[in-house]
This record gives sequence, structure tokens and C-alpha cells, in this order.
Amino acid sequence: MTRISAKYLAQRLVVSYLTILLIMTLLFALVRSMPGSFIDMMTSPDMTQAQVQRIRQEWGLNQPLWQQYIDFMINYQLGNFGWSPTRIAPIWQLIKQRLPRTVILFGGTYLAGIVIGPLVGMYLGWWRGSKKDQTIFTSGLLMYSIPSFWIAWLFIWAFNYELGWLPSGYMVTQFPEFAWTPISLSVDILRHLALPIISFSVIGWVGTMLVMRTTMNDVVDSDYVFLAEAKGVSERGVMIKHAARNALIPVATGALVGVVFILDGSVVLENVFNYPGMGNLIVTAVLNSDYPVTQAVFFVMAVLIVFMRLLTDVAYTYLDPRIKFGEEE
Amino acid sequence: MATEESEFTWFDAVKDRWSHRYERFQRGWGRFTNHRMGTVGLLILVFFSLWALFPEVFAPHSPQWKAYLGPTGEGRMTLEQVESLPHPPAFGDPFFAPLGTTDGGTGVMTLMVYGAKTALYIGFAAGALSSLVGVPLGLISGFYGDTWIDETIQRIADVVYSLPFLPLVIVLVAVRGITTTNIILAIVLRSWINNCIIIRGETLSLKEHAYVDSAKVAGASDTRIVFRHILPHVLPLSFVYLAQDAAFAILTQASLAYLGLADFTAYSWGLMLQNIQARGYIFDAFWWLIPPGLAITLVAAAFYFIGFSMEDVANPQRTQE
Amino acid sequence: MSLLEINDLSVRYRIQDGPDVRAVEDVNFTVEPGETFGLVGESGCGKTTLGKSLLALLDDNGYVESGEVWYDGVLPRWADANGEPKLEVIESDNYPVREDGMMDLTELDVSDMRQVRWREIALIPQGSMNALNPVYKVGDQIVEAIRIHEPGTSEKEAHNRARDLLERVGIERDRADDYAHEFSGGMKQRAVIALAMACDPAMVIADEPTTALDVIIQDRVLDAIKDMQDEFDAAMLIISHDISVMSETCDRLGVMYGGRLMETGTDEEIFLNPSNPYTLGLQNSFPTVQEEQDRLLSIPGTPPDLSQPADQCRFAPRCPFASGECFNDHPPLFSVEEGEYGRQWEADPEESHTSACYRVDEIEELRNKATQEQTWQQITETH
Amino acid sequence: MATDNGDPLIEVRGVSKYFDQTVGVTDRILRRDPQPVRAVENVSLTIDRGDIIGIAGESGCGKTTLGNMLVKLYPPTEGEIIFDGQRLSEMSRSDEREFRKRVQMIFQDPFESLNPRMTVLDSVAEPLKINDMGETYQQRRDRAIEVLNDVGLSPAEQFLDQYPGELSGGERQRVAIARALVVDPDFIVADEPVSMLDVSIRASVLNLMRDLQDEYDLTYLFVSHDLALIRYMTDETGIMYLGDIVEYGDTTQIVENPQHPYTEALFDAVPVVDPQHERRRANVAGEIPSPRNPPSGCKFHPRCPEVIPPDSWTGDQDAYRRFVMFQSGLEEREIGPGSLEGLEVDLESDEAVRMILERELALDVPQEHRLDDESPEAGVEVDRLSLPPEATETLRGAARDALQENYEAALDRFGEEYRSICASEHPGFRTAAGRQTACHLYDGQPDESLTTATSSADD
Repeated sequence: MTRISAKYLAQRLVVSYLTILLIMTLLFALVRSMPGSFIDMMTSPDMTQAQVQRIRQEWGLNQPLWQQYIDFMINYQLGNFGWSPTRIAPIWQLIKQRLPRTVILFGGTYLAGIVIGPLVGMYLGWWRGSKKDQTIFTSGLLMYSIPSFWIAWLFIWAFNYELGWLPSGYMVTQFPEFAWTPISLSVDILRHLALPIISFSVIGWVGTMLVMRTTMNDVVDSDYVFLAEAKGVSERGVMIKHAARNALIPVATGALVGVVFILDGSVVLENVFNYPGMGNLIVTAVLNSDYPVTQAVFFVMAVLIVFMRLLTDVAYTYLDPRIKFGEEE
Repeated sequence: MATEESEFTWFDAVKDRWSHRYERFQRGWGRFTNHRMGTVGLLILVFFSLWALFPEVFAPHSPQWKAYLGPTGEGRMTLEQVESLPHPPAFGDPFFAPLGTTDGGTGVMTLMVYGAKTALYIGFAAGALSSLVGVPLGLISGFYGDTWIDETIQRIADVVYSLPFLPLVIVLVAVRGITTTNIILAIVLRSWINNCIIIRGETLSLKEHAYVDSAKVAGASDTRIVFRHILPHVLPLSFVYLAQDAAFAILTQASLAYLGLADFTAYSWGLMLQNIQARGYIFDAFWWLIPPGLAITLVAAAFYFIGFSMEDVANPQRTQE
Repeated sequence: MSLLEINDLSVRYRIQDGPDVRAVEDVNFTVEPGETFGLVGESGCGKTTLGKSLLALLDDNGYVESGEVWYDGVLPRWADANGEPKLEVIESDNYPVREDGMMDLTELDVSDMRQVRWREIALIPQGSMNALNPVYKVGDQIVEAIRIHEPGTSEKEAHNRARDLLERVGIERDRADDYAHEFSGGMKQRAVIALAMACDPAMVIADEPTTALDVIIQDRVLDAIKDMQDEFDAAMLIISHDISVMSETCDRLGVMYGGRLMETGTDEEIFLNPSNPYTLGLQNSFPTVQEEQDRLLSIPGTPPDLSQPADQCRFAPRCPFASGECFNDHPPLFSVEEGEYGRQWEADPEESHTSACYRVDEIEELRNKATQEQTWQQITETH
Repeated sequence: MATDNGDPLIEVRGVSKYFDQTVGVTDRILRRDPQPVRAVENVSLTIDRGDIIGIAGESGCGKTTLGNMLVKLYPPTEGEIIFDGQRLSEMSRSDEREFRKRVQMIFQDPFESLNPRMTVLDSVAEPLKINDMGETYQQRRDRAIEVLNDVGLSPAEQFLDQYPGELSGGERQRVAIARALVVDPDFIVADEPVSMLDVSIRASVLNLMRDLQDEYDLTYLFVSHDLALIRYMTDETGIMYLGDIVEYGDTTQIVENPQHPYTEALFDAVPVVDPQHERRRANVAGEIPSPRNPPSGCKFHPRCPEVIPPDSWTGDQDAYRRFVMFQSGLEEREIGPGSLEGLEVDLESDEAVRMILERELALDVPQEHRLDDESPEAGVEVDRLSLPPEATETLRGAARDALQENYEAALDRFGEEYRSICASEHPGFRTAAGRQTACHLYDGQPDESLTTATSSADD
């Protein structure tokens, strides 16, 4: 596999960092553009003028705007996001606690998406235009159109309410009868994760399937697939080793769009299942107008996505040798 | 004599100019309809559009109708009448409610019919708006490639693709007020860049064609080249993405409604689901839970169906042979 | 005994709304071991379809409608120790094998055909510019071919053989570790030729091997093909529209038009005394660097629509010499030597110079008429 | 022949064109210095009215770029193009409109040169609409019918409403020619007009172009890689290699006795229909180098069979040719341990040096131009070549360095004393056998009028 040249990695890092700075500026402008709401939300009418002044001072709202901007940019990059008025806790603490949970849930659905999707997409692309291709593709689109929270309710109704196999919420059993051992804890968490991951995977897999199916359609007509067949390679060998391997390249870059789509899904699902993750945090924060928390969670999610994008770029070099990074021929 | 004869040529000229465009449309329509999926999608859309345009005709009652209290909805219900709500589908004995009622006594069928307008409105508006913004920008940045316009669009795309979409929409809607237009604007903020990038790619490849060079050699201005030679090829493709953005917008509106950010002033299926959840009847009133979810799925699927079968009609290579 | 014998082969394509397209119709020719046979024809004459049908590589809507393709060689499982077909295989008729040990390729199912592909007959495809898989090293793709058909060879040994093959076509040994996008057009073509020789096949089908190349690189690739042929003593079926390339590389040729064979014969016979109106027309319209030509003569009209071919000689609508009989049905291949057109080609296909034309006996006269411009001009009036 | 009324229709003076010099933002951040592709370099020629001028060369030699510049698709990076006494770069809007009517182009791919969504009538009438010639739709329609009949698509009415998808390749190319003729131009650039067509239809389109020349009083620039077509169609031809014109003159003379080694090789390589004719193959080694950094001096010198050895070279020319090829192989980093990949040999040993020299000094040329026992895989014995002793030492040392992959050391050994004039100095145009060629083999004084780019054009 080609190794990536340091030069290209440096370029990608620079661009990613630039993107994060731009997002922070956008965030800063967005929050500040709200007329007065930033303060009204945090000060109740019965507060004394001194208390209001203290809060303004603490959030540095009296300083000139550019000064606030510089402080904001520096603080955020150091990770101190300030203090949450509604949760009465340092925001960094909240995020440190909830980020891993969201990553587990999000990771599970993402994996399901990039395994099932391309697999089905490969077969549909290979059977091109046949009856099987039409029916599975149409039903795939139908599943893609189901609202995630609605299907989640139906699953809860079936598996929890009627059959009672799987828990319908939270991350661990609230009042366990059994002692907590590492195995029983992980088993319990897995059981709690099962329903959210299944209910979202029903929708998530279609995204990558669509990309894979279109690229497979083009690759199947290529000359190197024809030569592979002429070489006497078995049909499975041609489909997987020659066709799918090439069709995977755009799927890898397409997966990035999938990342954002699945992150949104987890925001909804965390609410349906009362799963104590970042999604849950941001929704409650917005509804209670707790802007510092919203701002912080939004920033951390953006960094997560930019990081995933970097991973995709690196994966790209291993998938497609034509990308000669850095060195000009 | 001359005028009569010249009139004939004028009519003949117009017929001659438009006849082949009509016949070409027929051929395109033929290709579109032989995709069963496309036709099914179209039928669903037509069905729900009728609901959206003439709700009074299709809804069994007016929205004010209440169970037991008749069309105006005044008066009070007896205790056990209130107990019986949300009432399962009834065909005449206490009242006529094909899909049963909500816990407040309103007919579910009526709410469904009046909810269609919001879904379609959001779908078409978001799709059209993101195309209106995305296509011209894509054309320009594609045609005048590798100049500063192109670089900026590339950077904007980097940023927009790295924004967590739903949190962004939630913040925007919460900040600027929960109205349908705000929801559409928030959705379009994200989806226009999709159109722009795709149209840009298509324009970059189309402008290499020899017939564009030939127009340049004949002295055609840039605008003429873009609108006469490139746009006709790119337009069908933008319809494909218009349909997909519409579906995405409807699903996003439903998620927002679920999260409590639905526009309470308008009837919408998302709002119905939000109500059922708020009042805790999810597992008790299936006739109230299933229809709205199903309707959202069908409309979104209809847009996707049309979008993907349009793709076959739209892209020139495939229809060449 | 010839290496390949094709009898009345017909291939058709199913199309949605309309009758099947008759791409190839009743084609007969043979290829001797170590011989280079050329299929010449313009686009749409069925030559590529015929090449693909030999290895059952037709597109999904293509099928062999009738005819046989006899190949001198048998599947390993039907042959005894030293490669001769087992006795009971020849006797019983549920094996597509003839007494002289030739096997009918059209009867083989896909898994059997897979053992013939590349081991017996290799193919240099039409688009060989991008026939190398972009994500695998060129060397690995040659190794893949070797190890499919010779599971015994070790990875290392196969790699070495791949490097030898590349070197023999003039490509540096270490280029085996490069990817296809790092090769120039000419080098990609030569790499595919090396790949074709990987399993030492008895025959190689080369479809338009040099069309997309510049003239100097084309010259080098033709030289490389000649070298490889002498070294591996492989028969070759070259398919091309460029009669100048074909006249230099082929021993015997078949001229195709509208899915049918119009003329077959040796290189001298076809180019020095062409005996079919279509071949005459083709040579008239072919510009040459050798000498000054004041006026190239083109064949008026357009190639036939192969979905409902009229019951007449395929070339009749464009032929200046077409008369009564030509409009009844397509003429069979008549032997040119015998002079009178009675004797139809059967027995010994190798030497005989054949042409599908009812007026083959007046060919002398037709030949000089064909050189004047007005012969081709007044066709538009007469039909 | 040319209706010569004094000054030529088109004059091209020292024109060059470099591509992708633009530096993107990210490039500037990473300070990637752009290596422009030098598509056309210092080309000069004149085209008289009524002539058909040919430009021949392999793909990537810049012939299409030159054609595009003559129709002002894009401006040259350096040099000047003068159309009928007027400089293309200094045209007012009205001059430009006038110019557009007098110059047209025919493209290579009949399937791409017509807009698939426009009918034949719309495509042919498009130049009229653009230059608003012909007021009403009816007049434009009649003009289109007239031109379509001229190009042999008669009855024209039947074709008007058809889409390109419904026409054959030949018919489409005729529509493209009609579109070029509709504004009654004076000059047409035909870029490979028939190379995508079937042989039997090709001749009719070529004949059509010749007949139209008299009827419409046209001047053609005929660009092609097919030398047989060049011979059939053109009066004078320029042979291009990697952006330079290496030979220019009367077509028949160039074909019958080419002066420049590249032209000679080009015509040797063309296959011939006559079976009895034993054709001599092209004696050129290697492949076309990348136009980003072409070889120094004469760009053909690394591949040229007749590269001129310096006086200090005591061996024969064939040995010198291999010497130069070995040196350029080192520059391209193609020679190294890789050449012995998979052969069990210790890279430090003399055995390895001998093997690498045998392989890399062998000529990758057709059989007939190699020494009798020389073959691509075995190579050639070093002592069979008449190399001067010091040169053999340099080669051995360089091969040893190359095996250790320190290419700088290897290249330093090739000091100045064995540097050929071909490598050090770019040959300007000079007259040889009655026409211009750019090759040091001929010592005629360089032709003043054509080479200097900035000759004072008395406009």
C-alpha cells in the first residue's frame, strides 16, 4: 500500500484546522447575533443588578467584541468551555462524561452502515436492472424514508413493550438486582445499545448502499472487469476482487456525508431512548436556552466530524493508489 | 394573398419549432414511466397533493369537529365519553371517524388530510430553494473553474460538510423562532451546497465538449454558452437532487417536530407524532401512531422514487444508445 | 488438422422492443496452429462480437444462435495423462468432443469455459488501454492469471515469470511493482500482451491491438507481437479495421461486412487480387503514404441495419455491380481459383481463396471498373 | 493553388503556449512551484489564401493547441498571431465580431461536436444567431438548407428536425462542416476531422472538404496524426514534436525524402497495404518524455538515432547513441537496482554492474535496428560496442553508483567533454533540401525571417 507523504498529511491537517477555526467563528457570530437572548436566558428577572453585572463580567460581555472573540477562540481550543447555568457544572466535565457514550452508539450504527450498505450495494450493482435489483432497491428507498424516532417507537413497542426482550431506555439498568462485574456491566450496556443501533441501522445502511450501487453500475462496464472475466477468474472473484474493490473508493469518500447523517440520527435516538449522550445534552440545552452548553457541544461535534474526515482522507490513500500524495510526477 | 400565405408559414414555423420539442418530451416521459418506481412515486405525490389542495373535500369533518360534540366542537363531554378517548376507528355507531380520534377528540383522519399541505410545502420549497441557490452557483463556479469563486465555494463546502446538521438546525430554529420558513431556511442552508458541488462537477465535464468550443469559435458570449449549451444538460440532473432534498427536508421537519420544535400554528404529521408522545399514548393508540409516520414515509419515499428514476432520464450518456 | 474450426457460427443480440440484431451470420473459417488469421471490417460488421463469442464473453443480451466452434484441445478432466482425450469421452455423445479430439466450445458451460480462457485461448481486449485494474500492481495481475490456471506454481516463481514476460516486451523488470496509471499508453498495451502470454496459450485473440496508439509506438507494439508470436509459437486471431496493419501482420484474412464473411484468402490473394466488390471498395478508399493519389473513391451509402437484414447480398445496396441474383439471397463463399463459380467452399479451407459474390467469375472485369470514379457514382441512381 | 495577392492570410510569429501556470491558494501555502506544461514552443509559420496547410505529429505534440490558438479559443503565452494584417491580441469588439465570421473550426469527435439536445437546424443556424446574420427564422432556415445541401445531406429538409443521436458518424461530421460553412468563412481549422470515421466514409468527407475549398474560396489548417491523410490533403506540412516544429515544407518532398530524423522515423513507422513491400521500421528508442520538463537542447536528442557525437568521441555513432541514452535513463531515474529485480545477483558485485550495463545499453528498438545477437531481455555485450575506454569507465562507475541509488554521483561522472551539440543547443530553423528543418545535422545558416519571435512586423 502506498504510504502517505508527510507533505499531504500536513496539508490535510492545515485545511482541517482552518475549517475548525471557520466553524468557531460562525458559531461565535451565530450566538452573538441573537439580540440580548444570551444574557436574558441566564439572568432571571428577580436577580439584582450586581448579580447581572457579575455574570456579564464573568462572560466578559462588557469587553469590546473582538476581545471577546479572541478569548472565545483561545478558551475553546484549550477546552475550557465555561460553566453551564442549567446543569450547574463545568461544561468540560459534562462533555468528557458524555462524549464516549455517544461515540459508542454512533460508532455502532456507523459500522453497521459501512458494512451492510456496501455489501448490498455490491450485489444490486452486479445484478443491475434485474428483478432482484429493482425490488431490493425500492424497498431500500422506502426504509430510507422512515422517520428514525417513529421506527424506534415501533421497535420499542415490539421488543420491549410486547416481548420485553430488550430495555427501552437509558444506558444501564437503573436498579440492578445483580452485582456489577465488568462482564455483566458490558453485557448490560450492550443490551441497552441493541435497540437504538438496530432501529437506526434499518435506515443508516441505505445511504452507503446508494453510493455503492451507482459506482458498481459504472465499474461493471469497465474494460478491466471484462479482462478479469476473460482471464478465467470466477464470477465471485471478478465481482469482489475486481469490481467491488474499485467501487469502494467513492464509497469511502461518500462515507463522510454518512457520518453527519448518522450523528444527526444519534441526536434523535438519544432522546427517544433517554440515552445520556451528547445528543441528549444539546437538545435539552437548546430547549432550556442553555447557550454555553449548546455552543460547546456543537463545537465538539464539529471537531469529531472534521477528525472523521481526516480519517477518510487517510483511508482514501490506501484504497486508491492513483492518489500520489504530495509528489508531483 | 401574401398575408394569408405568410400567416401559414408563421404558424408552420411555430409548429415546426415546437413539434420536435413536444415529441422529445414524449420520449423522455416514456422512458420515465417505464420505471415502475417513478410512476408509483408520482401517484403518491398526486394523491397527497389532492389532500393538500382540497382538504375540505377529502377530510371526513372540519378540524373543529370533536367526538360526541358534533361539527362545531362546543359543549362538554360526559365523563365516560372522555374516558373512551382516544377512540379507536368507528364507522357510525357513536360517530364517524375512519381513523379513530385523538385524546382531545379530533378525528385522526381530518388531521392527516390537513397535515399533507405542510409536508408538501416544505418538501417543494426546500427542494426548489436549494436548487435555485445551488444550480446557478454550481454553473458559475464550474464554468469559470479554478478562479477565486471556485476556491471560496470549495472552502464553504468544507465548512458546511463539517457542521453537525441537526444541531445546527435546532440552534437556528430555536434562536430565530419555530416557523416553517425558518425550518426551510435552516434545511436549505445545508442542501444547497450539495446541488452546487454536483452541478459544478457536471459543468466542468460538459464544458470540455467540442460543441462548447464550436460555440466559442462562432463568437458566442459566455452567458449564451452557459444557458444555451450547458444548462439544458444540467437541468434534468438538478431535478434529481431537488427531489432528494425535498425528501430530506420532510424527514428533518419530522425530527424537529419530535424534538418539540414543530411549528404549532400549522397542522403537520410531525406535530401529531409530537402530541401523541407528549400525551403518552404511543403504545395505546396505534390508530393515532401509525398513519402519520406512514404518511411521512410515503411522501419522502415518493420524492426519492421520482428522484432516482429521473436520474436515468437525466443523464445523457445512458439515454444515448 | 487446424487449431480452430468455426462452422456456420451465428450470434445475435436481444434488444427490448424489436427483432434480435443479427451481429454475426453463418461465418466459416479455420485457424491453423501458429498461424495469424486476420478479421478485417469496419465498425458494426460483427468482428468484435465474433471474437468475444469464441470465449463466451458476449454482453448479457448476446447469445450464440447456431453453429459450432471446434478447438483442438480438451479439458484436463477429459484427457488422460499425456493430454490426449480419453477414449470413452470420444465415444459417448454427452461430451462435446469429436473423434479427432476437437472440442466444441459453444457447448461448454461457464465453469468449463473458465478453464479454457487464458489457458488455451487468451484475449487482448479492444479497450486494453484501460484493461489493467487501476488498484492492483501490474505484476500482481499477471501473477493472478498464472496462479488461476497453474495452482502449483508458487507466488515467488509466478512473480519472477511475470517480470521475465514484461522484460521480453521491453518493459523494465521493476515496473511490475508499479500501477497502471504509471504506464504510458504504449507500455500499457505491451503489458497486456505480456499478460496474454502468461499461460503460454495456444491462441491469442487481439481486438484492435494498436488502434489507440501513435504510429511509432504502434510500430514497436506490432514488432513486440511478432517477437512474442515467434517465441511462444502461438496462433493469433487479429481483429482490426486498419487494412495496412493487417496486411503486414496476418498470413490469412477474412473480410467481414454486415455480420457476414465477404472474402477469405492469404495476404497476397486479398490485397493483390481482391475478388469481392466490398474489398475493392475498401482498398479504394484507403489512403496510403506510398504514392500520390489524386482522388480517393469512397463507397456511397451506409452500412446495413442488422435487425431486419433484407434477404439479399448484404453489400447489394451499395454495390456498383449488383444485379438480379444478388437481390435474391446472400451468396455463399465461392472458390475464386476454380474460375467457374459452381464449386462451393468445403473441403480444404486453408489454401482456397474464396469470395461471397455471384459475379466472382467476372472479377477481372469488375476489378478495373472499380478503379474508375464514375462506377461508384452512379450507384445512387440505379437503386 | 494559392491566389497570391502579396501578404499571407495568417502569420504566426514565435508563438508559445504554457498550461496550468495558475497557482491555487493551497499551492501558494505549500509553495509548490508550478512546472507549466510547454504545449507549444516558439512556432512560426505563414498560411497563404487558398492553401491547405498540414500540421502532423503524434499525440501530445501540441498540434491541437496550435489550431485552437489560430481560432482564438485562447491567447498564446508568447508571440503574435496576425490574421489578414491584424494582430489577434489587439482586436476591438467590432474587429473581433468580424474575425469570428471569417474563421471557423471542425472538430474530431462527430459524437461530441454536436449538442445532443439541439436539432440539426438549431446547430447549423447557431453561428447565424450568434452573429445575428439573417434577420428572420425563415431566412436562417433557408441558409441552413442551402448549406446542408452543399455538404451532400440532400434533401436537407429531411435532416432539419433530427437529433444528432439519430444520425450516423459521417452524417454528423457533414452537419459539423455545414455549421462551419454557414457564415461563409475564409479560414477553417480542421482538427482530425475524419479520424473517428469508418474508412469507407472517410474518403467522401475528405473529397467534400476539397470540393468546398473552391466553391467557398477556403483556406484550411489540417491537423492530423495520420500521415497518409496529410499526404492526400495538404500542400505544405509542418511536423511537430513536443511543442516544436521540427520540419516544414512541401508535403510530397517531406514524404519522399524527409530531412529531420524524427520525420524520417515517423514515415518509416506507417504500415503499408502492399504485402510485397518490405517496410523498414522506425529506428527510434524510448517514449515521448513529459512536456513538463522536456530534454535540453534539441528535444528529440535522447531518442534520436543520429545524435551527433562531440569531436572528442573516438567511438562510433551507434555507441555514442547508447551512451546518451544511458545518461538520460539516469536522469529519469529509470536505471537502478530495480532493473535487476528478481534476479539472484549481489548488487555490489562486478557481475551486477555488467548485467545492468548489458541491459541498459541495449536499444529498445525493432529487431532490424538492433545488433544481431541483441535482445530486450539478454541485452548486449559491452565489449561489442566501440566505446572509447574512458567512456566505458564512466559508464561502469555510473552503473555502480546507480546500483547504490546515489544518482547525483553517477550523473557528475558525465562531465562536459562528451556533451553533444544536440543536447547543449536548441537547433533553430535552417534551410535543407529546399525547406526548413530544425536539426544540427544540417549546417545551413539559421533562417532569419522565421525564427526571431519579435521581428519588427511592419504593420
